[in-house]
Amino acid sequence: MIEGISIYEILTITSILFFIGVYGFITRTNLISILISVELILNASVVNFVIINKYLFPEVLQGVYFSIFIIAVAAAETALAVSIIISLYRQISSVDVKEIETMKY
Amino acid sequence: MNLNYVILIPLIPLAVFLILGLFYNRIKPAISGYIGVLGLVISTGLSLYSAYQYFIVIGKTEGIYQTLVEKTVWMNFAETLHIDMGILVDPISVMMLIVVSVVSLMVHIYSRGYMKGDPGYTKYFAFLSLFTFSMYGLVLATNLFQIYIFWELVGVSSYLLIGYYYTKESAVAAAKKAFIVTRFADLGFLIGILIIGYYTGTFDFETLNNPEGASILNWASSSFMGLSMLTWALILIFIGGAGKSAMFPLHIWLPDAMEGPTPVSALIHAATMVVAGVYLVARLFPMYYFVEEGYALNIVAFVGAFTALFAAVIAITQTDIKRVLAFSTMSQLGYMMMSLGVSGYEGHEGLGYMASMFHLFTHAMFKALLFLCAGSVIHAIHSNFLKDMGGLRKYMPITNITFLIAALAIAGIPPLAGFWSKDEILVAAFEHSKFIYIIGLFVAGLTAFYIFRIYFGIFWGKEGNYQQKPHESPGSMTAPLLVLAFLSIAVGFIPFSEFISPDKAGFETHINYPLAAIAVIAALIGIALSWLFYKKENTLADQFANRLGVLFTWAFHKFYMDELYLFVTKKILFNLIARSAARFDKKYVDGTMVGIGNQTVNTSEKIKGLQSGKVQDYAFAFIAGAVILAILCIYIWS
Amino acid sequence: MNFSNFLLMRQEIALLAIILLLLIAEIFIPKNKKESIIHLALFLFGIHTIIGFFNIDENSLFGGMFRTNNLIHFFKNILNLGVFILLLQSADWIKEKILNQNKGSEFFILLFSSLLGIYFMISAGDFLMFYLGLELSTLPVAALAAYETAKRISSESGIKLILSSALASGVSLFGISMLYATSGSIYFDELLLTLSSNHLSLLGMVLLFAGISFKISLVPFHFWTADVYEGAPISIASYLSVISKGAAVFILMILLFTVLQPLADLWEKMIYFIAIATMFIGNLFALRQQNMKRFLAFSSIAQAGFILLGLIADSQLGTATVVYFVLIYIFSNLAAFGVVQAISLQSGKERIKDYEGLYRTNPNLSLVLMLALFSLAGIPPVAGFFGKFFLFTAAASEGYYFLVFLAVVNVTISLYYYLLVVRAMFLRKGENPIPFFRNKIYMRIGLVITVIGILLLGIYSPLYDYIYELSSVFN
Amino acid sequence: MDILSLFIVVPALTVLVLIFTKNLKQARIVALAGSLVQLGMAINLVFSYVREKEVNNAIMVFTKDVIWFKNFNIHYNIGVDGISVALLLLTAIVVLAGVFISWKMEDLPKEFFISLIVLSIGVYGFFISIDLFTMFVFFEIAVIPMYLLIGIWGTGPKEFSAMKLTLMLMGASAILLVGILGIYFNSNSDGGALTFNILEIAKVNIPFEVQRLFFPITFIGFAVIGALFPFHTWSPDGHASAPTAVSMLHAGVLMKLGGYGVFRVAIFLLPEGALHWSWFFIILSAFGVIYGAFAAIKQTDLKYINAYSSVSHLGLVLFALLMLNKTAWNGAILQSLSHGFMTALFFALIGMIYGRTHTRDVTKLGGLLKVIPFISAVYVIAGLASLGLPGFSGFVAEMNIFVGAFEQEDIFYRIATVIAISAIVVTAVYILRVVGIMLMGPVKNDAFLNLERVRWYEKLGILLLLLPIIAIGVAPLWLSELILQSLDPFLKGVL
Repeated sequence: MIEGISIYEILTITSILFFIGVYGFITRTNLISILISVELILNASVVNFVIINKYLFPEVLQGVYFSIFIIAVAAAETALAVSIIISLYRQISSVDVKEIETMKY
Repeated sequence: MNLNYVILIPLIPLAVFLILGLFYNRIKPAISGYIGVLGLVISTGLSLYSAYQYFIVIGKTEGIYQTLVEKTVWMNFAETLHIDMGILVDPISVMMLIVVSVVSLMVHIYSRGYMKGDPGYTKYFAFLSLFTFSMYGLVLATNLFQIYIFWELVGVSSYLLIGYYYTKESAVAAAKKAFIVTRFADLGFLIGILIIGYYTGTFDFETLNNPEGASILNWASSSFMGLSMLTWALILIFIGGAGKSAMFPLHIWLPDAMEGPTPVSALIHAATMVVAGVYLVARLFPMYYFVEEGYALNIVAFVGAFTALFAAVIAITQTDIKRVLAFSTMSQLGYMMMSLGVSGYEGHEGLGYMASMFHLFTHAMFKALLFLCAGSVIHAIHSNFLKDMGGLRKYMPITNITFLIAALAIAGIPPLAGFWSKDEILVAAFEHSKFIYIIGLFVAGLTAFYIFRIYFGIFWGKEGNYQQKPHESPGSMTAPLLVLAFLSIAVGFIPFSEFISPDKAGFETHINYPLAAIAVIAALIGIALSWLFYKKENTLADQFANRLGVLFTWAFHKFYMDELYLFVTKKILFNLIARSAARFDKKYVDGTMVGIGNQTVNTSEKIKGLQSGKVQDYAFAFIAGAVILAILCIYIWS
Repeated sequence: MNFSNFLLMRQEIALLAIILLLLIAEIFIPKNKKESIIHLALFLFGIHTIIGFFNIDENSLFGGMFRTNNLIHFFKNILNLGVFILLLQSADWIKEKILNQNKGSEFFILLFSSLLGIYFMISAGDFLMFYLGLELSTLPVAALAAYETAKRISSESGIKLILSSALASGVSLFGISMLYATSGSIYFDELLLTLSSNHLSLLGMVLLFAGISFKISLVPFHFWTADVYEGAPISIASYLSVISKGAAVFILMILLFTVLQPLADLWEKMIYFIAIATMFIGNLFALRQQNMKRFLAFSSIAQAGFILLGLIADSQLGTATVVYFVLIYIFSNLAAFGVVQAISLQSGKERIKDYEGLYRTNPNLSLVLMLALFSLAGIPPVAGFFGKFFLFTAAASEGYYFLVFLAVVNVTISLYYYLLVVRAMFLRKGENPIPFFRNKIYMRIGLVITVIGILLLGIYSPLYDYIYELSSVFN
Repeated sequence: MDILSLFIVVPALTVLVLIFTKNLKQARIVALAGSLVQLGMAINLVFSYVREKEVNNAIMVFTKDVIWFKNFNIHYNIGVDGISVALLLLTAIVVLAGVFISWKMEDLPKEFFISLIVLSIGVYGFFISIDLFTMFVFFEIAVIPMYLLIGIWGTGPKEFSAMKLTLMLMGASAILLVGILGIYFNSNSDGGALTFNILEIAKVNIPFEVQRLFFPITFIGFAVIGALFPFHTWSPDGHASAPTAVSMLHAGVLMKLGGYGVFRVAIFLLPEGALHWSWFFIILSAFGVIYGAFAAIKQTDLKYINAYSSVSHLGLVLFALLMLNKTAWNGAILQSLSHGFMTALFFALIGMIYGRTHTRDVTKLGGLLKVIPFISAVYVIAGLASLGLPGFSGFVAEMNIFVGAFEQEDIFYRIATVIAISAIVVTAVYILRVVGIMLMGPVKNDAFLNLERVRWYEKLGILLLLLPIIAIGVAPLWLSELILQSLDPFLKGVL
């Protein structure tokens, strides 16, 4: 509970965060930064869960636990993604998203 | 007293046909000829015997000749409507039996000589038997549908026989033409049958022809475009008859039909099949007479009269003797139709009817004779054309004499057969309408003229230049000639009106001397003219022709009927309709179906860009889709 | 708590045990005998599959986080069977990998963990379990997609898969958070009670739906499919198209029919349009594919579209037909992928053009493929026809005749491109057709099982009746 | 094993045996044996049907009802009435003839015969089904082998034709599926369970709106395979590309599924819909009759000519079915049979001519009567039969149709009927045209002078097809009675 700040502001922020993530995902050309945008998207929902839990349903901590799990999974996800990116980098020595368009139509 | 053995008359030729047809290449030609003749001899014997039985032994009961019917159901349409197969024996059918038997027998015998050595000898006799069978069936038919069935069968056998020399393009074309033209006419016939079947609920001649029967009495019950439905039906049926009997304007197939072997022309296209139309009208005469005060019958009369004149005029100008005979046949058939058309029903009223049948009978004899003579001439010099002939009388005496007899007969010189029948016709016409009488008379004159034109052209005049000396035909050919010649003289003395009349009662006829005299005079004039023109080589004919000028050329080209038909079929039916139908089908109907397929493939080609391979586009699509769905869900649907 | 309850998780535990065993085996099996791990894995999983068919009583664990019932159990068995066939078909490929690149045993571990994730996902009782299952089922597959490190396209497909799936899971999480916000619980049965059609929960539902649609590859969430299938090893493509798609369909069905039941009228509309879009897009793209794997990818998208016709029925009939169809679909698609696998192993050829004249050299393979394609196209008497017909019946039972009409139009289109392959195999002679070869025993068993399935599943009606009885649980 | 299921089992067994055959010799022997047995069963069925009908007056006899999918109330439910008996006989004969005609099938003989027999399984099943679902299943089984049959063993643009044919027919069947589902879900309008059973559905009265909606769908779904204008375009290409036996089977038997289905399903189950829509489809079919005939005139490829004449003849079948009275229906069934035999005979002969002269272009042929008399003579006979000459089956059928069509008072029907009748003249034109150009006239090409005479198996095939044509034509009563007595149930709906 933060004094003077209602849930609406925070939810607005998280939504903005979410869409920043989306925007980044769509516009970035570097795979790593795309990955970071994904993190933003995930974090938006993490914050969501915590806030909703705190503000609306403080008696049971479902949201909080959920957020912890999300963070853990996100870490795994990132690790895997990075490893794949590296293996790609070994072949084409580039992490540019433009490089992964050989398969199309 | 039953006449069930009559059923054998058609069945025997059928058996012959089957034997010859199935063991086509196992039978020796000579044998097959004998088989054919033998079958016909039996049938002829039976026919004559049945005639004797019917007219003499059984005779009239309560004043009229009874109609004997034996039939069995062949197919059911509905509860009431069904096709029967059977035999109907009454004066005209018996009369026709005799005609068909006699002529067919003669032709069979004749053919054994005429067709000797022909590769398709057996096939030929098979077809002849098939035709004879079908013709018997037609004659003995008990109902409209049976007659239609055999009607088609004689049509097809005529097709087969015209196209007998199938390697000749012209023969093939002629056969096709004959079949299709008659088929077109049969279309009318069929529709007529359907109408009658629907409105009267029966096809049976007995029921239909009964003057007190429902089908005749309620003719006015249904009408279409101001005429009774039955009248329409009768007109349509007459179209069918007109097609077979080569009435104008459906006559164009008959001249070409001469492509067939000459005996065939004698049998089918002179004596028997072509009179089927006349027979059909006669068969339905009560209907024609009573329904709507004989509206349809008048049409018959005028069509007949016009055809008689039309054909006679053309006959004068033709140079192919078989075609001359063909047009003469047309003209005589027109005569018969005309005479039917002018006939009444009761007692002496029915003179025209009787006369028509009489003429049918006599005509069959002498016209067959004419054709067979022509055949023997052609056999001798291998040409159909007058220009190659002349002066044959000393080489072919028998042919000469018989031809002369036949010519006199058709010209209507007493006491030969043609005279009697023709005289009756003219009397009937005179009593009915002067106009038709005048036409008839004029035609009589023309007939005499053109027939003697070819007679003189063949047997007199300057000798054609023959490669080898022409010789008289073998006995197998001359014997029939003599028989028919005898008949052409004799049959005239049969008291026909005793046996045949519309009401089947029979009546007395007395020769009407003034009219007879006029007719004979007309004929003599015709003969005299042709004597002048053609007996000796001279230019009178040509001068005369030139005098006539355009009329002559038109007549010579048969008034351009063939050209007209060609135009309609080739230009309009084939090129305009058929081809456009074919193209339309390929281009539009099929095009649409194929087009749908191609369009699908094109679309898939167009939209392939969506799958751009850019992961970020995918992400955008993903988000966009989600957002759109969200908007739809939140703002539109709920 | 009473430990006998853990028997409910029997399959999960068994699978976990198998994974551990394989890890240990990985350590102890000497380098030169590595391929024997294949036999071990096959053996263990075979046992697991068979044991799976002993039934389990319906109950839930961990306060409803984990639940199971006969249908779920049955579905897990279906998946087991599918995976088993898949392993049989990919055995030779892995062997070759082990021999040449001395890697491959991890294949089983990853695959099994993904399957484990699927287990958890479909028997999840709340969104946390669902989410964990989802991720666990996706991430290993992404690793496997990038398995052929030597090939560039393999890594590409890996990246495409992981990025897209990360996005998808993020979106669905966002949606879940909204559902949580409206109802204050992440447990399905509690949500069911409190869920109402306010804007927030609608948005939540849509986002969640999008996240799952991604795995089923419904339009417009399908774009990753073709590329990933093409790049990934065939076994993985077939795993994605068969197992994970089937599981996703199943869980989506569970969510729609239970949790989101209150919003039924809305998501039915949603599915209506998505079904149309999916069928048309999938078919239109499949029309012009040259590569067998891409071709099957798009065909599988179209199939997903057909499946939605069963979902839209929202009734016991719907459930039954969907499960039935998924079962048949698994067999048909596995058969198709199996043949593709075999051929590409032998000749490395994957283009439709290379299949020309196949019948004259390898009649049996072509027959199998033809049966599979006919089954996918829905031509009697093979199973696919019955599956499709019943799906349409389900849709028609709710009066969606026009949707059915569009569907049958699509059936016709799809028939066209399936016949293209048949044409290549049977009608064409081909200038250099693939020479005759005999398959190894595992591959043959794998194909034979699928063929038997294709031929019998449809005709053998008691199966459907059984499924129908099971499907009562959700309605 | 009941008498009808044998029609599925025996061919199935034949296929099983065929799978193990090694070469052409074995394959054709097996196929021959199988189809001989089938013919025997069909003939036996006719007699036992007549016997059964005396004691048992049900709509369908020899019924057998095994529940299949109980939740959908789908049954394997079979039975026959006079119509299906006749059509089964037709099928058996044509199949046997087809085997004879493909006696020398060099390329992949085993597969060829297998596909052929599978096709026949579908047809048999279709004719004996009482259950809509089973019927539909067999319908598609019958259609799909055509793709391989045409695609592998065909000639000319075979791939295109095969694809076109398959897609159009399967598309039609797909539309049909909607119709069937529609009927199914309205089959309990007066209580009771949903059912696919035709006889059950015929009892309930489906609401008029439903009938109006689903009749066109069902009708078109079936009529496409019955070559209804404008959905006939698969047939010319398909026939032209197909191998002889397949053309025979397809035109002779498969296209009959259309008329039969229209009758048994669309008209029987949706009579009010039929009454409501008949005018529209009568226009289409009557136009198709005359149009097909005219289109045939201008074709030069023998198979195209025959295909278009099939369009015309089968248009007549649909036309008659829509006249909605017993006589016309009887005619329609007879026409189906007679067209089946005739067109099969035609294709057989065309196949033989093509096999000898290696061309199907009539303008290149000529004077064949001289060189191959038997084949040519039979061709003439077939032609005469096809233009409705008395003494052949075509005449009987057409007369029934016309008389039946005339039972409709209304002027519109009259006009349509006259149009349809006038086709007989056009038919004569294109038949005689072919006969004139191809068989008669001088021999155009010296290569023809030493053509191989007809072989024994060809002769057998021909006679097999020729005899029924004549038998029906000469003594139609037994057959038309067989059919007529089965028509009453259909009548009650449309009165």
